[in-house]
Amino acid sequence: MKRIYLDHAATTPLDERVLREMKPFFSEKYGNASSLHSFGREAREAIERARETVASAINAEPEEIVFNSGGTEGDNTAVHGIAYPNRKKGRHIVTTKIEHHAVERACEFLEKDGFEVTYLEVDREGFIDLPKLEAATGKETILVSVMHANNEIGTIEPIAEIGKICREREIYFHTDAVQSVGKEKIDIKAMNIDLLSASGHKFYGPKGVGFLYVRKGTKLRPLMHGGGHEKGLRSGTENVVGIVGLAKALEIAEAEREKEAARKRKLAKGLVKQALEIENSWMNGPEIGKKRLSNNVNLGFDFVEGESMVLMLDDKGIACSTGSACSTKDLRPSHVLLAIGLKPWQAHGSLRLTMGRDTKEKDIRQVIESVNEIVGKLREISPMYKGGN
Amino acid sequence: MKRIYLDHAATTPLDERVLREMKPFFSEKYGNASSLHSFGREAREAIERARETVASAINAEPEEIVFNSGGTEGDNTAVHGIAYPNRKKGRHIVTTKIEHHAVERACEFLEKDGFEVTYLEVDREGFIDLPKLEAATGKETILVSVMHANNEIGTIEPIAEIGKICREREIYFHTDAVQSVGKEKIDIKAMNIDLLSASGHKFYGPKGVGFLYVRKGTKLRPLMHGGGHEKGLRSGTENVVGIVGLAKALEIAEAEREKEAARKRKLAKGLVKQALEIENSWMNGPEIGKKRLSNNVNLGFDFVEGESMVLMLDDKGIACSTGSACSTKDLRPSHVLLAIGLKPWQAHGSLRLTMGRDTKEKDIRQVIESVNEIVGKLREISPMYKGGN
Amino acid sequence: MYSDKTMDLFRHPKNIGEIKDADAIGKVGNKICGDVMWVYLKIGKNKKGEEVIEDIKVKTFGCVAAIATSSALTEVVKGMRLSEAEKITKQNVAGYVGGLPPAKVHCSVLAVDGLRKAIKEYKKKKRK
Amino acid sequence: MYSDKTMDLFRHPKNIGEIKDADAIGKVGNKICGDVMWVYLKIGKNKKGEEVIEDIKVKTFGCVAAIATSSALTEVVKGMRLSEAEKITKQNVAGYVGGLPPAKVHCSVLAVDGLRKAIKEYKKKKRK
Ligand SMILES: Cc1ncc(COP(=O)(O)O)c(C=O)c1O
Ligand SMILES: Cc1ncc(COP(=O)(O)O)c(C=O)c1O
Repeated sequence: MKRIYLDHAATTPLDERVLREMKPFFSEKYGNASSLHSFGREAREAIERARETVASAINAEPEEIVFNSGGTEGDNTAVHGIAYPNRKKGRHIVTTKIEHHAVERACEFLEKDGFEVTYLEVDREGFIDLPKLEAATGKETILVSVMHANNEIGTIEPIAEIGKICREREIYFHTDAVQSVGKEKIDIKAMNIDLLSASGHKFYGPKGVGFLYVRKGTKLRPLMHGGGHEKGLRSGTENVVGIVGLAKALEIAEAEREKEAARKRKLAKGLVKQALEIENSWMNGPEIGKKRLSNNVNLGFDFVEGESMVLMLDDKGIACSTGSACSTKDLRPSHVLLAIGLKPWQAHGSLRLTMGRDTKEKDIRQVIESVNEIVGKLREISPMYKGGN
Repeated sequence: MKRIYLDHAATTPLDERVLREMKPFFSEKYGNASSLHSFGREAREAIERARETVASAINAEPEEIVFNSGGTEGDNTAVHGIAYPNRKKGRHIVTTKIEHHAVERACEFLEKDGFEVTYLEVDREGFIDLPKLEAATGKETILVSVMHANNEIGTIEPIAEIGKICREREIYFHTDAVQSVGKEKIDIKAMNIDLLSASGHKFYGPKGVGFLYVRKGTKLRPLMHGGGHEKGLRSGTENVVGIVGLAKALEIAEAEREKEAARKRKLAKGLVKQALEIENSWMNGPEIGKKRLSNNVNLGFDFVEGESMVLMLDDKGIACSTGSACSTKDLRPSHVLLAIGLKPWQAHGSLRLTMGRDTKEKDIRQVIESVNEIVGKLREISPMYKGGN
Repeated sequence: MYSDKTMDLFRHPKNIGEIKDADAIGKVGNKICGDVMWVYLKIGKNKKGEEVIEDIKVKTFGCVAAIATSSALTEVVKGMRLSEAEKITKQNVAGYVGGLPPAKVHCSVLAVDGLRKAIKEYKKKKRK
Repeated sequence: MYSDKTMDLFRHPKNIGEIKDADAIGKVGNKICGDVMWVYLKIGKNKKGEEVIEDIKVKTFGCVAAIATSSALTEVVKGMRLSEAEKITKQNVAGYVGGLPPAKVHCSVLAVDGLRKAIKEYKKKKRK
């Protein structure tokens, strides 16, 4: 059975071109980049080239790029790394109700450690309100952390505007750009960003490697101490092959960005239009367009539960995800879907379809057909559909 | 020019057999292990298989293995992760003067945060003294962190004895086994270890992946918060391909462990014997045998400086390292060499040669010849040799 | 994550639907938690004159574990004496589907709750 | 890490050794820091009767940067008027070797120190 992968927000396959770039660094140029000898120098040069590629993709300086193990590490480093060394200035942090758990739980940890955190509400489409953000910041505020694009419903937050507000007030601004890097244009300088986290495996790069942009002069405490790698901001033997892969993946993503976004938006439009023909269905997140991640579609179906949908679709070779409680470890439905105002049972009936480079028109047709069939089947056995009896 | 790599303590090439095992997970079985669908389940199964392999190699239970990004992360997680949640019991930690920077600096950080750290002295060969360790621990002691094998001079510490002492006193015992995993037999249970850190790239596995053994019931705080992966002890999308590679690498290392150790010890003996024929030379660390890492040779040469030796050897295609200040970022010579009683200028004249699976008898011969020549050359230009004038 | 047996029961659920002239219906769960189950019972008598579950059907809004366990439970209790069916505990059900991941055990509880509620309902009606 | 020029000077150091009948020797550095340098000077006069560095040799115990910069410095000052050689600053030397990594600049200072000390030594001797 041909499988259709529509879970690119969870992770992506490694691009074959990326793997090719990585190959020499497995068993030939395998040196430790801290070593003085030629093996070490080869590794060092590869890392510094990668750093330049990454920096130029987001209009940063190479020395502002800190390679690490991924988005979770970047988010934790940013949030805790700013909070602690700047707490003399204040103990207040502003974030949103729709952040990824990596930011959310790093913040919750801080709350237990004497910090105060404001979680901004979002509207029905997932957007924060700029005046509310302004009102939330005060003299005590040391960090604003607002994600660039939401991983569940694709909402793209107005980060340039947020950056401007923060810069004017001299508050550090971190953005979790794990979902947007390689998909949305990012200009660190124009957007007044101080810290930005990204994860390689979300843009066809390798898993286990990411980067944190840290603006020059930022007072940041590292999460890990040790050999002083990455200017002391991230100790540990550098994952050379991972870093090389991440940079190549980003280079490719940037080159294909606009074309791919346009293509995916067209697919998304078709998908949504047909899906909404199913009765008692709706779309979560902003309308398809510039303010939504081009590859993200999030649908809701009344009377059915998401995990069951996902696994029935899986039986038909279609891979996607849901914000239903039953798919998570903690049995609460997606905090993002609740934050945009869905009732819990509506959140349970959500289906996230995130497209990739390989997604074709005909895949969309097949998905629609399958979703239609499965929703029908599950409703048949649902006591909530048409009143049961 | 054929290059001879004698810096396996810094990092190792990825074993071709390991790469073969990893291949399907780059672009085919690329799922996120948290996903419900078949791509996710493939990934999950691969990770759980890997966990079993790793657990069985060290006689642990699979659920006690936490995959992470490497040794530095493991060390930091262990040291900080025990210190903070257990500080109600006490604020004292015991470690040694020869730990890797990852443990050393994690401890130094704690000292600034209200903890007290005892750094145990070592003897001329690098061994800690068990009665001194016992004397150092008190009611306030919550953690003992002693490395299994030293990365510079190969000393293998008596960790089974340390484990016994700690278990009796109900003190958590962490060992940094980054250099010993795959080279020395480790039995978590027999050795009474509570936490153990390891790094894939030190035993022919991939860079950017490691594991932390955490004994059931250990009160550990994670370094990173987020999606709750790895039983909440290490959030972040799992590096599936890295984990698969690490497990395969460990499996191979375990299968070949005894044979390889015997072979390398023989090579080491020959190397040391011939090197010591050079006048004013000496060996650092314990004598070649069971109490020294089989692949580690550390030599000292009076009147010459290590970085110069390393780069001259590099010109001859030989890759190795030194504990000289001039090879480090902080301009202090190796704290390990100073801890075993070397004078600073002796530490500057150290040369570490760490052998690998590919190291052959004839490589050793060539190395000896080159070292001989280079030491001679550098002494000729040294004002300290034969009194200068 | 799920056993083959669970997945099989999920893919081919048994006794799904309604019983038009049910003797009792047990409605359990709540929409907020994301699982709702309605258990329909038809009670008859065996040769010894004991009350038995002649027919049982369920409707389930819930995850794989909920669907599979409700399906498994109906198979088990169909034809069973009422007195026996009452004794089925929450612990039994996970076993019927070849075990469940710890986080999912709570979803299996619903089926037992539904059955019990339906039996109670039936007894109450009879007493009137 | 090191420039090609630095590596070239390290591989083929110039003016290494001693001058048996040196007019002055500048001994600098210390063993503890890991670098020691001895600078030997032979002073002569040019046509105008000014003092010039007729010959210079060094012995270096130190890293690549120390060896390369001492070698580069000797090349630069050989034949130079003493008055001019005195003016060479620590900043100049890293330039002679095509730049140095920041952490290594301190190693290049030694060569200048050695030269200055040797010149001072020479002047002191002359005054006596
Ligand atoms: C928005 C967002 N932030 C952070 C992360 C965490 O990244 P990783 O799992 O690679 O650590 C993810 C993905 O899991 C994400 O979608
Ligand atoms: C003894 C020891 N501990 C910890 C580490 C850190 O491991 P990594 O650099 O893979 O994070 C190393 C190697 O660098 C080591 O040799």
